[in-house]
Amino acid sequence: MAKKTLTAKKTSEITPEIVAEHGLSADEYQIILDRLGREPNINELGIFSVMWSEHCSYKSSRRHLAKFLTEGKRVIQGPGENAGVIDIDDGDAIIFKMESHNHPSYIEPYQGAATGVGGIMRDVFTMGARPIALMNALRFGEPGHWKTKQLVNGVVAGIGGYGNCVGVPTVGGETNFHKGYNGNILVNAMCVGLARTDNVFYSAAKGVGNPIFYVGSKTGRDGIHGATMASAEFDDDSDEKRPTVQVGDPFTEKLLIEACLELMATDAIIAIQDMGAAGLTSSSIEMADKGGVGIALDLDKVPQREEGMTPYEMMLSESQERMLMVIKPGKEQLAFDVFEKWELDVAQIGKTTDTGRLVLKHKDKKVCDIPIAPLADDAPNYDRPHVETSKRKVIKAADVYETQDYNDALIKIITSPNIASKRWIWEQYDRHVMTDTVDSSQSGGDAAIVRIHGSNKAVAITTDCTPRYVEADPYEGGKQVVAETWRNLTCVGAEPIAITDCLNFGNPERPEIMGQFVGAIKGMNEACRAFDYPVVSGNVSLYNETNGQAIPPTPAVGGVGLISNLNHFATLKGAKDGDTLILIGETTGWLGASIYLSEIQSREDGAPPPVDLAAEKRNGDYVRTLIRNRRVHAVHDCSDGGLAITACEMAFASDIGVHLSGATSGPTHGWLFGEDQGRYLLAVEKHSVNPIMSTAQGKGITAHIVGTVGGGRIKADGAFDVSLQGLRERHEAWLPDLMSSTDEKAAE
Amino acid sequence: MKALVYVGLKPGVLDPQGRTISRSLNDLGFDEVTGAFQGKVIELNLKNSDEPREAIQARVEQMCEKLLANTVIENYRIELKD
Amino acid sequence: MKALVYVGLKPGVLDPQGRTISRSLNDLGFDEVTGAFQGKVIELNLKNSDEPREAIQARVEQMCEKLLANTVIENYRIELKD
Amino acid sequence: MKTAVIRFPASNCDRDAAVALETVTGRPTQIIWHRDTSLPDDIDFVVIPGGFSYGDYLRSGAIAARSPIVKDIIRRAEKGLPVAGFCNGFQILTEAGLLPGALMRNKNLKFVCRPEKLIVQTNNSRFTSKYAAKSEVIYPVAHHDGNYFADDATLNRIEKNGQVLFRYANNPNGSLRDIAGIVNEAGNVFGMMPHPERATDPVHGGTDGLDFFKSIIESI
Ligand SMILES: Nc1ncnc2c1ncn2[C@@H]1O[C@H](COP(=O)(O)OP(=O)(O)O)[C@@H](O)[C@H]1O
Ligand SMILES: [Mg+2]
Repeated sequence: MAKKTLTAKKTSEITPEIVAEHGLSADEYQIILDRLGREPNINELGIFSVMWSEHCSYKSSRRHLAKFLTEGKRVIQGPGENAGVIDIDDGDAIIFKMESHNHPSYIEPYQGAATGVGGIMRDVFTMGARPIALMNALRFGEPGHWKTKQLVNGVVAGIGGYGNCVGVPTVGGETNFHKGYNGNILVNAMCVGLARTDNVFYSAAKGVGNPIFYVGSKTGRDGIHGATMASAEFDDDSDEKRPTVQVGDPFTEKLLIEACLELMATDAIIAIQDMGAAGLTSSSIEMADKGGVGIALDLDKVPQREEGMTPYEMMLSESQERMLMVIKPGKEQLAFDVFEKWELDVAQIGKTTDTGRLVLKHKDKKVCDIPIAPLADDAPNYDRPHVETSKRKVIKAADVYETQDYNDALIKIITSPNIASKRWIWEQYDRHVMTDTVDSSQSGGDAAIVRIHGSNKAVAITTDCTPRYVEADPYEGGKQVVAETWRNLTCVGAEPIAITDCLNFGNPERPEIMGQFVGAIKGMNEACRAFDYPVVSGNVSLYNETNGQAIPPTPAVGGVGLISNLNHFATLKGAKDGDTLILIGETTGWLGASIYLSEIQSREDGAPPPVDLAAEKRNGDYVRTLIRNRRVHAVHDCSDGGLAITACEMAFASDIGVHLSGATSGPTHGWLFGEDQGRYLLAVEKHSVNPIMSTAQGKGITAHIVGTVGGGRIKADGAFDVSLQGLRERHEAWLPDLMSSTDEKAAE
Repeated sequence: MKALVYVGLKPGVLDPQGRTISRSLNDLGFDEVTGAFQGKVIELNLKNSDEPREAIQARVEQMCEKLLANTVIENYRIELKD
Repeated sequence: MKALVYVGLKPGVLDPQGRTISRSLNDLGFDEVTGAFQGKVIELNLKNSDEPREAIQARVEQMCEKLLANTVIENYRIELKD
Repeated sequence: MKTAVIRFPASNCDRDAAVALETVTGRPTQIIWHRDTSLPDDIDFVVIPGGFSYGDYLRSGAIAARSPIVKDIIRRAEKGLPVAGFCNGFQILTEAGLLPGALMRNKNLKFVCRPEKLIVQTNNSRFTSKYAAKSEVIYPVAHHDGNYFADDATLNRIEKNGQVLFRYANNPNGSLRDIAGIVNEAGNVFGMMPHPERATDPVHGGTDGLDFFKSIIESI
């Protein structure tokens, strides 16, 4: 095939247009010129451009992320590596991270979501962990928008198609629909892996003259960022645009996991790094930079899927299912044997050097020779202007229209997009493979529970974000996001340990957006500190905008906790006939920014419920103690839709009716649908009621008896009275009904 | 009237399926196979119509763009048959 | 040399994929579609050989019987191309 | 009592099957790599686990069914060795011709994962002897291609022979005659889409699968 390759001569003609097409500002380009003392060639320019891209350099977010609490007594590795590592006793470590794949999923939902799952798994097993659970946090546009169903279909099939095949259970997640995502959906995937604390692998290359191995799939022209580079410059048949969407191969990923773990059980690996965004470029530079060494690669040795690939293409390709590693000298054959056993491509493509430079050879010519330190040290680090989001008015329940028909209101809310059952989604995910899933989306519960294989302990995992609160008040909303994950872990009796995050925002060059970002981080960080609940990994996704319209600010958080004894945990499933319902936490009837307001009143205004971190901690610690002392049958936190929805969800999961009574003062709609924070609904045996209430009082914790469990109806005095079965059917029907018109279209 | 629609991956798109098939044929002793690609054929039965062929072809093209092919990663080709 | 192998469901085997495609096309307003069937095309690259065409055809038939088609539910058809 | 589980590239229930076997037998299970050309001589029972062998490219189970180890499994099964395949294992057994019929894409074209109620059709088999006939059990399903198909003559024959061991109470995938699991005529090769190994520990939410393993183990 007659592919025109870029010649050295041509590359010396770096025009301002080419610089701009690479997303580099004139100032940034000047730094490159200063550092190199000459013009870069096209390969070098490409490498600088991806390393200094927002995605790799975090240039708009770095200084703000630095404020996060990142240390704690169980933290083995905080942000800065492929994933965070925490200690869960007995020599076991949990390694986890969340990442976005928003843009690719909008372009090609199936492959975009699938490769998102593949990418986050690699971040985890590259550190020596066997992936044991997947989660996902999805935001789609309005259900009625023409593109939404197709995106839901593709994304869900893609997540399932990848995770199911690799054989890692997808145990939970969250799904929102809102018009703010019509032009920019969010697909955030989280992976949790299990390793031994004494066998965690890092990415810092060490030593000089050590062999560098390339393993996995061959390199193709997938997802080359040069999208910005007119493709006509690269090939002659210009109507065949090169694919910019990566295609995933879960089969290879599965082999890669097994092969890497097999080699990791020996002492052959010095350093290892997956090739994620910006592929070979960022993996080699990160390994070299962290280890303070140089790297020399012979690009002719890189396994290639297509003919005539240029150095530029090889360095920028985002082909999936690839890893780079530094192997101990003398262990080369062992590495070859393991990867060949698993039928993976493997090649020794270079070695570490003492030059501190990245040197690339292609067809016996030097095609890149740049110092590595500036790529990292001189990466732009901007203090973008930001303005604080203006405060919204606090809305009193008494000033909000009160429905005249509570049955109808309950049904409207239970069938609203963000409350309705997501069974249609999670039944497409294998939740049981590996046979350690104790609880998953199946129960509609708060946190998934995954047993540590061969032990009697488990990790609890949750993902949460309430974008409407963050939009209303980034600071309070940021606190709320972290608090909700902490609460969800608490609900199952876990000790919350640490979080990962995926900060999805609009264009950071707009001060209002940057204001949301800064405000949310401030709130999140305060909550982290209040709970001693550090951030150990994360990801930032900016520029989520279409036609100047930014998505609602969506800092999704994934929380992980430990249940050290599986004899003491709770879910929302266990409520029993005759139980008493106790509500822990204070209810003021907060309807601002609530689901009631949006679904019944079509209003999205008002300040969001504030989070009292001290009360939150007090209440949670108490609930956790009750679970561990086996004083409760079922627990569920109050979140979207307030007490009424919490009670319905508990009733659905436990398959028994509930009767709410004993409202506190204030309007009924505020009592039932208000979204005050820091609250838990407990179902407890009669004889436990008094001790629980009096201990709460002693600790200064607000607790109310709010009803009973039993029968086949869902009732609230002076408000609704509907059949459990009927309400459940409607709760279950909304999403399948929405999808039914396209249901069978996914004939891939 | 029938329309045959052939849908295949665009050149350059990873095709793990094809690779696996070809390798497996080699394992079974079919050494002459040096590569394999798998695509779809969709056969459509169409109501008879008096419209000119080009109009029918254009309709089927629309079906491809809207549903039958994923044009981000796939190419298609249409054959009309009486 | 190339061999094109067309694999489709046998008549009488329910084809949910085909049915869904046809229904979805109708939903999208393509009322002229009265039925759809989805099959596979497998394109094989074969080493050049001096063997007679019938011999090559016979080898590809073996590939179909041994791997490419599941003859419990599928039919196949082979086309050789130079 | 020696049991073995076969591991293909991208098997993913191999460990799960081994754990279930070890729970029931109290002895370690051997994992056998797909490239091995023969089973150990003294093996008493072989499980082909679930997963996506070879990525399920071409057809689910098609490529695995032509692997060297399956050739030996066919040879040994014909001599009476008990073999069971779950999910992908069932697909492999049909592709290998050890069981009649084929498994097609689920009728609604979607992957489905949920606990399913099954009805044990007969306890007159080595794989179900510990169940009461017509009893209900719950095993999880998790598959994309579990829609069982065979022509009418075959269906009539296997029904008449008592080869249908499990049917779905609520058919999740379109399988003809609600067939969930079948055995070969000789009674030693069994396949089903649901996962009995995922119902062997209280943590799984149920232990209905234990009796399945006990049945076959005790018959040896
Ligand atoms: N995309 C998804 N993937 C997997 N499970 C999901 C997804 N979306 C929602 N779920 C599940 O549905 C249930 C309800 O979700 P959600 O309303 O977000 O819970 P809560 O607000 O109580 O934390 C949870 O068990 C959750 O895991
Ligand atoms: Mg929750």
